[in-house]
Amino acid sequence: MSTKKLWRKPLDIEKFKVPKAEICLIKDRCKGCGYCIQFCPRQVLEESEEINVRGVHPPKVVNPEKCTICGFCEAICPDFAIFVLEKPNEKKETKEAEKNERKK
Amino acid sequence: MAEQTTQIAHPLEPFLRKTTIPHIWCPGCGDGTILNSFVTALKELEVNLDKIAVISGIGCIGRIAGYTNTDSFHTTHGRPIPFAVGVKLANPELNVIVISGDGDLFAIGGNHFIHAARRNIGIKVICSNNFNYGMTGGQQGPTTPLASRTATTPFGNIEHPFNLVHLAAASGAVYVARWTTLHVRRMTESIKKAIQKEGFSFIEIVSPCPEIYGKASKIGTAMDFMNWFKKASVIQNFSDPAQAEITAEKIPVGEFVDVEKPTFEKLLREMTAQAQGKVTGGA
Amino acid sequence: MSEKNKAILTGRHFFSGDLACAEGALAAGCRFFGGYPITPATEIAERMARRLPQVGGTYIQMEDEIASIAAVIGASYAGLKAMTATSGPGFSLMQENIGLAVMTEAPCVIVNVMRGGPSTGQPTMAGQQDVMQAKWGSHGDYEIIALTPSTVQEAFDLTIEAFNYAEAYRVPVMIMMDAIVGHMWERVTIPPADQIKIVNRKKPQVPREKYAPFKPDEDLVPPMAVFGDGYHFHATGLTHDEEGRPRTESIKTQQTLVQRLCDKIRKNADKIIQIRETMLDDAEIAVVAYGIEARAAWSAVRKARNAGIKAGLLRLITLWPFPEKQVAEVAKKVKTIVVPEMNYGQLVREVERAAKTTPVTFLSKLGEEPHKPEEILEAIKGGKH
Amino acid sequence: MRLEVRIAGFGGQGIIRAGLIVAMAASLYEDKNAVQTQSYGPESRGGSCRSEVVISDDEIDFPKVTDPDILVVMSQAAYTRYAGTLKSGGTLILDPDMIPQQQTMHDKRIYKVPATKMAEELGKTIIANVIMLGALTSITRIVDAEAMKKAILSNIPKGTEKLNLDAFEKGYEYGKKVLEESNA
Repeated sequence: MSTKKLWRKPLDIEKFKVPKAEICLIKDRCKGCGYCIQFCPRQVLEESEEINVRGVHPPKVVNPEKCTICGFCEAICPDFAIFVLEKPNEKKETKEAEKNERKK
Repeated sequence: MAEQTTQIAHPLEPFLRKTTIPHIWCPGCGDGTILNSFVTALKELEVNLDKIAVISGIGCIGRIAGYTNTDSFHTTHGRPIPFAVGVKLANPELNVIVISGDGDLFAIGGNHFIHAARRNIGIKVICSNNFNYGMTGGQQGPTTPLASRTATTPFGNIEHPFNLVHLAAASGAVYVARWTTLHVRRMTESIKKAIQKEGFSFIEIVSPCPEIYGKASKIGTAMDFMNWFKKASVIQNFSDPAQAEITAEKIPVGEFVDVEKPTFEKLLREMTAQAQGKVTGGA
Repeated sequence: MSEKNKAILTGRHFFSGDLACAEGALAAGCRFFGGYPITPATEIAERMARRLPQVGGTYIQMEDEIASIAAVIGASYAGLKAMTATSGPGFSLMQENIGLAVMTEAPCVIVNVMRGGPSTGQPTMAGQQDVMQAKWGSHGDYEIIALTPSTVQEAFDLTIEAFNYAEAYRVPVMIMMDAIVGHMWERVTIPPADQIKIVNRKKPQVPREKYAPFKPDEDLVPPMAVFGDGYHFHATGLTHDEEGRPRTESIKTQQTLVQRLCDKIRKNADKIIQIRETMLDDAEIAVVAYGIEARAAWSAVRKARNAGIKAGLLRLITLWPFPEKQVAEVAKKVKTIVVPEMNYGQLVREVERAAKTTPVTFLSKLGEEPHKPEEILEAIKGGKH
Repeated sequence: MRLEVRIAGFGGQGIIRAGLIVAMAASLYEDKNAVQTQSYGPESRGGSCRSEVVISDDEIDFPKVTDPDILVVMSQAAYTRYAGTLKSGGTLILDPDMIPQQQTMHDKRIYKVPATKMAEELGKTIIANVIMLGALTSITRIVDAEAMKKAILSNIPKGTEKLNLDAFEKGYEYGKKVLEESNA
């Protein structure tokens, strides 16, 4: 799995296809500060309804297609609870997700 | 579905000491972001972690040394700098980084700061400035703004705060920068620069303390802090540090000093080379 | 000349106690000195400033004594044998971080050339007023090792031993030298390097993943990794477990840790404690003394013997851990004990405690001069039944 | 045999150094034991100071001087304070120019050596202590002149060897002269 990411929004972004993002949450680490939601430049995240072990609402991904993998959410998170990876291809990602689903 | 509750380890996990996350800091505390930014800098620099020593003092941010997967030491209150000086001089190959708070570094440890800077000893000092003594319950400190309410300034602070970048510059630091925890990218870049630079480097990170100072000062929540930072921050690279006072209206941020000056270690090495061979006998 | 030869000035010298102490440190392998000038310990710093660069070591004059001891602990953690030297006022400032050195088990040597106190007191004059502070000056329960020389040769020898104890037990070791011994000049013989016994700290024998920085061996002392060796270990002044992790909420961790920090000294006390007995075999009166007072006492005991009084001397070289057993044994043999000190009653309390029912006469002296032998002789005569 | 020497004056006269040289001569350059102790005030110049030496063939127990066998005084204050401490039959060497007020002491051997004036003649008043050491050596013979010269040479800055040895000789000869005069 590639961990390559783009820190800044390239000026010629429109010409290129935005890579698919895999936004990973470690929900039980989240302390609910909301920085990732508030400071995401593309409004990818929102507060979720679920309550984690810390009694806060971790973020949820609402606009995954908008994510440019800028990584700001990952960089600003004080709790190492969110990070973004570039999805190599749809197929593999689904498998991963399913696998994780099953583990739950 | 793009979102997942991941089983994949956070990419910064190798830079954090096992089993220490979640850390002890409050929700929205800037110290977590500083830790994040610091280990990101280590990762991006691809430095040999064996040669990094993280030294901290007392206070919330003092716990940071325990979280980094490097050699680390959590000293007594105010003393991380002289401890770090001992480490650096005993083994100049090490990259010695002090990460501590405004109270630790500039009240009880103020004397150590100015002298380490004056000597230009090649340690890097990162200060989490949250305007108060958070861990002990929010007392006034050397950076508490004038008129601000804290646990020990119930009628408002009557002391003028330090302008830390000015103090660092005047004391002789060769690299001085200030960012807020909102400027994560720039913070990381400054940390990388400091780590690579010879000589005494100082980075002030203006940081939210929502649970303690936020309540006492009526600044409010973590988000209120961040919105203040967003609104008030003005990047003024290489402007006069004397003019860089933090006010409610304006937080001047940026790089203030980046100069070259022989380090203590270099001069020591030269002096030692000269002294070798000259033996003072007994009587 | 090799660096080792430069460090060990084999031969006969005429040194003050302060200089001998500095040379002892170099011979022991000390390569870092962080200090702050203070009478009557300044000569140690001055000597180190000149000598350390010659042997590739580092001298730094810090901004105060707090910084000095902090830097010494830092240098120790970075792998060097490190020392500072001070006097009462500086010793007071160091107490906080002496506790840190105890808690993080940092081998280091602290020399206190004792002058008169309290406060600024008598800078150029001698005292033995810090001997209780050496043991009790920092907060919390702990044990340290404190040695006290009576001669300039001993200032050299005991400094080497101080480093050896510090390395062996991972503990701050103090040299409590009164200003008279510090400023007194005598002949010192420095042996060849191969005749000087040197102890170095135990290094970990396990890989990084298995290294627990505060997990003790059977002798209660944990092996010590050094910053930069790749162990990525953490040390803290907070109560911590064997991994070095803060465990401030754990009663058990506090008990285990504090007991071990004390026991590693207490249980090895017999190996650590050094005393000298003179004419005690048939003695009816014992003088218990240390430092410069021991030399006055020695003279007094000789004079007493000349006068037909069965007196003897127990000279304490180790002050801490207190030679309780050794004093108790002497107390059992004699009818009375005389304790002269250059203070207003400090170590005499420990002697009294150890002596149990044997009466103890205390002789106090404040100010530069130690007791005259005649004054101690008078007390010996007074205690003669 | 224990011999106690006290040298006293004021700071800046080289009093401490003079005692050190005596002790070093006995201890390193002769086969004796010696110990030097000192006492001085906070002033490096002008304050009272004294340097004391115990020399013995045996191991020295008490290192301080109580009743000196030999007393060298180079100031009025030192004379006033210490003249009375000298043992009966002891030797007192003094610089008469520095000590205008002297008492009569019948039980002591008194030698007057104008060391300061002689040092001035050599062009360096700071050398008065070495002149005194020369006189002390010839008058008391506490150590051999050769041992004393060696000790002086290892205690002085480079380039001043001749000055110091000249001063020593001058004092030595003067001491010899006053000793002969008093014996005559």
